[in-house]
Amino acid sequence: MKTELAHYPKEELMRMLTTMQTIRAFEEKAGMMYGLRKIGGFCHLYTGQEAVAGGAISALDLSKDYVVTAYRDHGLAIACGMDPKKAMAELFGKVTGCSRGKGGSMHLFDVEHHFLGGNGIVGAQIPVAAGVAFSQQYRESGGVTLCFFGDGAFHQGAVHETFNLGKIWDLPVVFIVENNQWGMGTNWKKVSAVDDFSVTAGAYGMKGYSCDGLDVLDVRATIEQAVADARLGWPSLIEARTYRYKGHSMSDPQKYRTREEIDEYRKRDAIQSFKFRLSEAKMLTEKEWDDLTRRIDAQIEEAVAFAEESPEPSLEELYTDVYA
Amino acid sequence: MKTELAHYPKEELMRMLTTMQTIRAFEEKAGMMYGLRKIGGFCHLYTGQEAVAGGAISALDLSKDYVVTAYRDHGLAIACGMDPKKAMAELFGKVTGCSRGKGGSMHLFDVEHHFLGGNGIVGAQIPVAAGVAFSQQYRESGGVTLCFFGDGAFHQGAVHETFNLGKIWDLPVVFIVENNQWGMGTNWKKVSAVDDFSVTAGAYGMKGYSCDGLDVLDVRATIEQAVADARLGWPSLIEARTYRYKGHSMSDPQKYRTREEIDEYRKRDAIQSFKFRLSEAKMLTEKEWDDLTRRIDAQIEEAVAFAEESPEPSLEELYTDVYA
Amino acid sequence: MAEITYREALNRALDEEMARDERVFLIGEEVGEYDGAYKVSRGLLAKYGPRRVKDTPISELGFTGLGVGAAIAGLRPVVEWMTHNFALLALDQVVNNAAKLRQMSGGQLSVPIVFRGPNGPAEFLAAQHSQALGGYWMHVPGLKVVAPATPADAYGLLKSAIRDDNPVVMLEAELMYAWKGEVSDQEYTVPIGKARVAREGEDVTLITYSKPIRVVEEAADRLAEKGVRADVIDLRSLRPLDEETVVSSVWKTSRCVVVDEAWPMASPGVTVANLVNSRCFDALDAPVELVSGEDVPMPYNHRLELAAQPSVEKVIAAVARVLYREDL
Amino acid sequence: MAEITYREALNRALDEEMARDERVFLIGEEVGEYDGAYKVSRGLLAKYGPRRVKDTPISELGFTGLGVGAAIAGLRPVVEWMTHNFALLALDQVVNNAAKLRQMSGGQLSVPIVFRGPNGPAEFLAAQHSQALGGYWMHVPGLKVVAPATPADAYGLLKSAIRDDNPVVMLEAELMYAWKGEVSDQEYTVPIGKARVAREGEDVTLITYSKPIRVVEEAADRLAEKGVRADVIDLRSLRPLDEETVVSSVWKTSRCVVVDEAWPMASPGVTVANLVNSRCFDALDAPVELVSGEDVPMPYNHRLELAAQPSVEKVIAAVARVLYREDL
Ligand SMILES: Cc1ncc(C[n+]2csc(CCOP(=O)(O)OP(=O)(O)O)c2C)c(N)n1
Ligand SMILES: Cc1ncc(C[n+]2csc(CCOP(=O)(O)OP(=O)(O)O)c2C)c(N)n1
Ligand SMILES: [Mg+2]
Ligand SMILES: [Mg+2]
Repeated sequence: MKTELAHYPKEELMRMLTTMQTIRAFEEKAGMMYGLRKIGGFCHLYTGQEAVAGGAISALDLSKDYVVTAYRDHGLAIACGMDPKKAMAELFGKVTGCSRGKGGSMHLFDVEHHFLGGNGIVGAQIPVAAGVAFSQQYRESGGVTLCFFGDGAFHQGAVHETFNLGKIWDLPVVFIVENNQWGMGTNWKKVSAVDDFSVTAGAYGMKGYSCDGLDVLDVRATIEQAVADARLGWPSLIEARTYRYKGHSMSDPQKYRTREEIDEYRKRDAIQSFKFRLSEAKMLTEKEWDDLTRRIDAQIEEAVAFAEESPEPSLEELYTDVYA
Repeated sequence: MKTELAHYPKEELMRMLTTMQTIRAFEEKAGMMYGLRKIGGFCHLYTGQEAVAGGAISALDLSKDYVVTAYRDHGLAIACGMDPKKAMAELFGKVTGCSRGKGGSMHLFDVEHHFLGGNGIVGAQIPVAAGVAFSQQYRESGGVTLCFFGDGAFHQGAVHETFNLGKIWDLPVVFIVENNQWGMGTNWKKVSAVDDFSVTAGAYGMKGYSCDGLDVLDVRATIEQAVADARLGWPSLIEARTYRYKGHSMSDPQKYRTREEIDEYRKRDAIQSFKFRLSEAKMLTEKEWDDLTRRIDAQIEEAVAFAEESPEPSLEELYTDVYA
Repeated sequence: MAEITYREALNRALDEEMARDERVFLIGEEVGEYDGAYKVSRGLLAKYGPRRVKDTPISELGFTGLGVGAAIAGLRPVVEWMTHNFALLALDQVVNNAAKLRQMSGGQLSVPIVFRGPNGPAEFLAAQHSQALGGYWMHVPGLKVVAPATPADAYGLLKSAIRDDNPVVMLEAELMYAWKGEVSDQEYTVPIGKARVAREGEDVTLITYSKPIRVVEEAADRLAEKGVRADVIDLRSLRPLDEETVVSSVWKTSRCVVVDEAWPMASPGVTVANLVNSRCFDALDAPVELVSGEDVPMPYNHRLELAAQPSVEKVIAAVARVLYREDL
Repeated sequence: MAEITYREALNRALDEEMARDERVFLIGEEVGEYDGAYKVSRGLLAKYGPRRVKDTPISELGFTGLGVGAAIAGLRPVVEWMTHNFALLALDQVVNNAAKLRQMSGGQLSVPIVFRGPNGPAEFLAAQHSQALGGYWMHVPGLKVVAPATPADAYGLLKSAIRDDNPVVMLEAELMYAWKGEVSDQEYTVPIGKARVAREGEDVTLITYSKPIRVVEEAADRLAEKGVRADVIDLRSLRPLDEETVVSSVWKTSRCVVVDEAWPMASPGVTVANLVNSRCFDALDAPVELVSGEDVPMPYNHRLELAAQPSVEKVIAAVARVLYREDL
């Protein structure tokens, strides 16, 4: 079911478009920089999944809400408002990075923008997110925590323990499976007993929603509803069906899937189709789009230049930030 | 729904009655021996839950089927055919015990009778049981594994991981929650998001059954069905609603529940009501019952004498059985 | 000054810190309605209510991780593990999150959390319930680890742990909860990272932490009867380790026995033994002796169970070896 | 005799053992269709099919425990952990079940299972993915722990591990998979519990295991240029530990440096250092030096990452200290 454009003011729509396109541009540049060995190790790009971050985060009030995710974290960090400079510098391992060059791609954090990472152990962020929600409830802050994880993560025990805790304690948390259909080289259907994660909600007395993770407005509307519920103490589970265009991480040869499968999804590209809808509705001209992408490209270039020019942490930094 | 007595041959019915009464007598004696400090540490009695072991194990073919459970293991060990002598000697820490006095009450094992313990870490036996089933499938033995765990254990992550593995690999396993309504001092409803564990099966594409864990024939019939399914590669989840009469372990003051609650359940005592049904149906005379209990009491006395007279392991045993 | 139990000392510390700081809460299995599996939290639910004393399902990974999340988001959780044996299920959350979130975020996050519960063997509990697992926490940079051996230290160290802005793991012991000792009526804290010299002597240094302190003190008494005066050091903290107190004692005595109920390899005991062997190399008259738990899973049978643990006899025999004496 | 990689050596061992014994199967994340996250299991799915090469969901606790169950019920599982970092989620199944089921059952059960995967830092992976966790396994009686440092040992030790009736944990390393070395075309096994003397020398003993062997060998080369001849011992097994090979070397050299990429406390390295300090007390001319991983979570930045690990320079500096020389 398509959510009407008219449901949102134009600047809201433009904000979502901008977020998605910023993520796309950032990720494409990060991929290039990886190729140039400016970035090392595991680097998990978000390309293809932009509508999830774009739609979900736009539904929040980040003065009180929080976001927690796994290692595929660039997109959500940017959506929360992390300066792409700090993100790129972190990928470069520079001391100006959000985590002072100590975390790298998998461990972006931005406390100021309520983005709490950036966790490399599959599923380990799920109880942590519930704890953040617990704190919100305890402090009566009125805030909600969005907890993101992958289709692969779904089978971790932490999921079960946390869903149950979330429900019995009425935590203001929304669990979101970003089902990009692959957990590394494993198709989700091969390892899942069910073909719709949202039905699992019933086993915890939670509401379960599915949404089209390639349709930013569907994500937005679904998360809005879930966030409203969570504010009342009703946690829920959302499956956002999406797709990643790139390998699992930069080093993945991707023998497990076909070019055709990727192309099929690229035809439904979240950004392109949203742009198309906006144009159709006469809310976006080609000129506006060009201006937007140019502005974003410049911002990302600037981020790269910043990262490039920034210094590495000094050797003394080895022993800092370990203890408070 | 009551299963008809007529559904089973008399000797089968008598076997179930005997099993239940043997467990009851064993446990009452074990409790006494604990009071006399012949037994130490944690000792979790099965009293009240006899119909679960009596009904479930009678549905198996122990030439190929296996049973795995937690630390509240005396009842299931005996139902599988463990000699009460070996069980009692183990509780006494004697070298003639099933585990040579090294395991104690929580760690009964009887490989010959396909009873694989006896696990003290709540929930840890669940993946192990799936592994036993995996071996049965791999070896095409035709066998099935019954995996028992408590209502408290249900919230462990291992449950989720194992249910999923069981289903995606079509393992010949039956998961049985012995819901005795208390996990130590915690009422199950307080910590569970749902008030019927069997509904959880749906989250794994498994069948879920509930049965009356105080009605041995209901347990029997349900497990029979589940075992038949499991032999075809369809795992399932069964909730057997039951009750424990004694404290969680021998040292539990039980302030968390009322005398009345216990009395209420004692009125529905599984052994007494089964006995009553058999008498009503003229399948059991008072004399037969007296003979039976006398025989069982003698057997248990003998077990105590055996345990009492058996030697302790020698000090050299400290370093044996550690490595093969 | 009142004589109270180790259990009461912990309870008082919890109570005072909860009263002092609204952000402190207690979470774990049976901590509330049951008053704690070992009654450490007795009365706290009644006093502070279910918002601040949270009974959990049996979900160690979940509630430990939830504690970590609450800590990075402004609260100060005290996570009770019913025993450290069960905490192995939650180890990932401690090692990979609590100990690392500060560093991985470049110092943006703090993780002010306490993980506590009984550690080490009690009685008749067999292999899965009788493990001294302090080495698993001591190994990990980013954590602090404390192991009080007296009611006074239990009180003072728990208060320090709760006030610390880092994750602190605390090792208690089931059999210690009933131990009695003097605890000042005045409020105080014990600094993390300072050992306690439990008694002074010139002839040999005995080093331990947590429950074996009683074995060590009894051994020291018996040795004193034979004219051997022991310096007894109760480490109190395993991380950071008070190297100076240890080293300066052995420089004085030239002989050292380390007593640790953990298994011998990759353990706290072997770490301390090596510290002494290395840093007191020129002072030592004999290699350091380590009296550890025997290198086996704990048997249920009580005689074997006792044989698997450090004993007064084992400590005295080790002292005899470092003194090259056969008459002890 | 062919020169093959460490990866190929493991692959060949797996292949041969699966061919030899129908009960052997491989289970883990991405071991099948993906040919292994690090391609160790390349081709095995194609050859043995999905019954014997099981791709799992990301459920470390579940599939590790499932392996334990299969092992007590007649099979011989090889459990691949994508890395040891993730195995912390499964630690309970290894420590509380695999290591203890035999003893708790009074010898009724055997647990013939291998747990294996890369351990220790690779490159640019930051704190959660760069941990050398061998101490967690070495600590535990009931387990065996092996850590081959060459293709020849990788082959021979994996075969021994699979044939062993006990649970064996194997430490590999991502950066070692591409290492090349001679491996006999003939079938052979390497016994668990025997160290390898990688080179002989009289002046100092260098002891290590796993990946740091290259750092140690390069340090030994550089020392040789300065006339310092090192005995280099590659432990190969951490549990059981080949004490005799270690001790007899140090009795010869009187000087010892232990190199271990794990953190320093409660670690394999400190265990070995203490062994030498204690058992070679009368032979040592200097206290044993331990070159460990720095006591910090691993930083992402590459310079810091390198600084956090043992290096040739650090090893040479330690050798200089044990030789009391300033000219190295
Ligand atoms: C506990 C753990 N196991 C395994 C890994 C290795 N690993 C990293 S990402 C990944 C796949 C995760 O897939 P999914 O949850 O679907 O997230 P996606 O990468 O698709 O965003 C695996 C197996 C890990 N980091 N942590
Ligand atoms: C992992 C773990 N956590 C906690 C405990 C302590 N403990 C032992 S039994 C128990 C309650 C279990 O309840 P349930 O699963 O309902 O089984 P029941 O005792 O009722 O048979 C607890 C908390 C344990 N043994 N293992
Ligand atoms: Mg995915
Ligand atoms: Mg129960």
